[in-house]
Amino acid sequence: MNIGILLKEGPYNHQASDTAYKFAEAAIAKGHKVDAVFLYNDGVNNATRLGDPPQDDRNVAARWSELAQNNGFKVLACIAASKRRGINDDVLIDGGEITGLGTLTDIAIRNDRLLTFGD
Amino acid sequence: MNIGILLKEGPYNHQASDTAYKFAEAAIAKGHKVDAVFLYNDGVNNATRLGDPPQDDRNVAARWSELAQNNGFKVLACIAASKRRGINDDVLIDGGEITGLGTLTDIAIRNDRLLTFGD
Amino acid sequence: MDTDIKKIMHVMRRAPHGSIYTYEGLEMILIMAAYEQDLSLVFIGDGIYALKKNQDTAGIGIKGFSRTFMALDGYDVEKLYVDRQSLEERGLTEDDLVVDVEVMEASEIGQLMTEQDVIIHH
Amino acid sequence: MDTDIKKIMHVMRRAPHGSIYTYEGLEMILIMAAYEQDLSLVFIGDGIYALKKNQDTAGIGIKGFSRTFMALDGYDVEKLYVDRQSLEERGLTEDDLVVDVEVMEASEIGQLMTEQDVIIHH
Amino acid sequence: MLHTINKSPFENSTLTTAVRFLQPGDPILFIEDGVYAVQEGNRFGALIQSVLKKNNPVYALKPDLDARGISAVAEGVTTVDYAGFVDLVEEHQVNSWL
Amino acid sequence: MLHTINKSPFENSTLTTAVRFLQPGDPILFIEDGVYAVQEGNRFGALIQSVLKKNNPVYALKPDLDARGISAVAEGVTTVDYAGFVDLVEEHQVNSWL
Repeated sequence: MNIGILLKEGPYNHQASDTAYKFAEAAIAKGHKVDAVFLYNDGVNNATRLGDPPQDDRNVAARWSELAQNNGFKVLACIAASKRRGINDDVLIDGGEITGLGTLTDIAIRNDRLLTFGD
Repeated sequence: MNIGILLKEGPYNHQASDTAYKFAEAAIAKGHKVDAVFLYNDGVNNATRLGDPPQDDRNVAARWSELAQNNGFKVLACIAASKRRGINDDVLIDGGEITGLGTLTDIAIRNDRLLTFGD
Repeated sequence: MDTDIKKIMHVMRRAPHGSIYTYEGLEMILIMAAYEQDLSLVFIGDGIYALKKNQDTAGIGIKGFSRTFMALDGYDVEKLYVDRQSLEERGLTEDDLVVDVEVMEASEIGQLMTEQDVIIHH
Repeated sequence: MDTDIKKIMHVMRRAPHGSIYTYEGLEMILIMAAYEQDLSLVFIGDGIYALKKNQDTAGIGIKGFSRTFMALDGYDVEKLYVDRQSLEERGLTEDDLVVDVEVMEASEIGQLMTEQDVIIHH
Repeated sequence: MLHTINKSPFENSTLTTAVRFLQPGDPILFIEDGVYAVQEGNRFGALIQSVLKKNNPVYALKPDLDARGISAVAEGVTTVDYAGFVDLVEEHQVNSWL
Repeated sequence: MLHTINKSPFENSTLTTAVRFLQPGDPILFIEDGVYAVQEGNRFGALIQSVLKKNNPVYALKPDLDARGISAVAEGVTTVDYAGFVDLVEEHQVNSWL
């Protein structure tokens, strides 16, 4: 099964990013393909590599970066939502990319599922 | 009257920052002193100068920066909340400063009012 | 090929201005409209307020967008459904809304939901 | 001087883990506790869930913090008030909570609120 | 003590919770999505009237009402602009229900 | 159609709204703060039973239950882990009520 993920909240403040990550991990473990994670609304804040959480906490952005690169998908941040919130190419995680909502439409069209996580 | 403001949500996604700004403007216009704006939770995202909203929209961070500098107060971002979310000195607006929760405590103690805006 | 056309439903659930979800949702819908999929918009709960007439956002300093819903017709987005109970609970009628909508029962909207390939809540 | 001591009330209103408000609220309280002000914590609505016993967050990958409430006593933060109706509506009793609290009526808590210099909702 | 409420009562419990804690004379100010509570003719009219009857003044922020297209508010509700919000804060300590 | 619900029913209208749109056979999965709906003995028990009676299976995400200290769930509710969440998504299109 091919899965797209739409993530609408930033890291830490809401559980959405954690749930999406755990779901993606489990789907990959069961042999499914995560096609892309698309970040929208405050979700674009998952794409900054400037986050520096306490050592004993998870690093949400780094975790997404690693999962994406290990499994051949991109973490895509909507350009309009990113510009509003100060996410740009200079701060982007590895495996991240800034793109348009047309890409989300393609993701919605070409996958078996599009799952939304948010607040 | 001396007023402290605690702002708990980031720009654009919630109205909190807009309401806090309009309130601060009105308080200043009536001769009150805004002592500080303290950013907490996702509120720290108000302190990045990387935001680049559409030309026909307000620039929330730039507006706070200007109001603070014109009226002798600081926009203070909690260091722990900022580190989690990737706000650091390199991206900070003019008039912004990263500080600890002790500063918020001082603000709560020394002002006539502490107003909270959030979600 | 018909099988390439996906049914995509956008569910508007939030009041305007207090949060950005409806506004950024509308931006998403306008882009998706160019892809010639089978789009529909459903307004449930406070989402209905996005369609309220006479919104004037000058005082809060936020750009208004209720009129953008009137432009959807030009993008061939014509399926706008409103949940009857949500409308009535808010003391509103179709006359209070900026665009023509189809007022439907929850059971009918629920049936439409089961026919979708993708549902996105805003 | 007594007049330099401010009454500061923290109102916990959110369930833990779904959002960070209660956790970051607790971080704020721990810092404020060092300033020898008159602090109180009130748990209303879903805020009560933060005190629920036997929380195990290993499965969601988020650090738990319910035990941190047990440390407040060591910081001389001893005023922990719980709204009776919120507790009962959730089918919980004091025995379900990780710390000793004072269960109060909303009218009593409302009276305390009027005596505060600062109230912060988390 | 001024209580501000910024959530729609149709989707969120904040208003019904907050009123349980109101003390006689405490004013309420509705802001942001909270202002939907005072739209004339909606199902929160009875709650608003009961609050008013207990001598709790009820205010709503006019710029937020205007932004949401609400021209008629429930009887007894006073509208204020941001300057009026500041006036209320001058008179009262503030309890912002988020 | 799998309906996921992530909000506490005590504070938010999402659950009571979503059930109005359920079609016969549609499963519900409670995640995040949504899982408070299925804690045994709370006031949403009757609503959960009425959903089950209409042949709508009810699931709750166990890691979210554990995180919140909920050990006993309402009768008829099935707990699943993230792999079980994936299984449900294999079987159904998804409607995530936010």
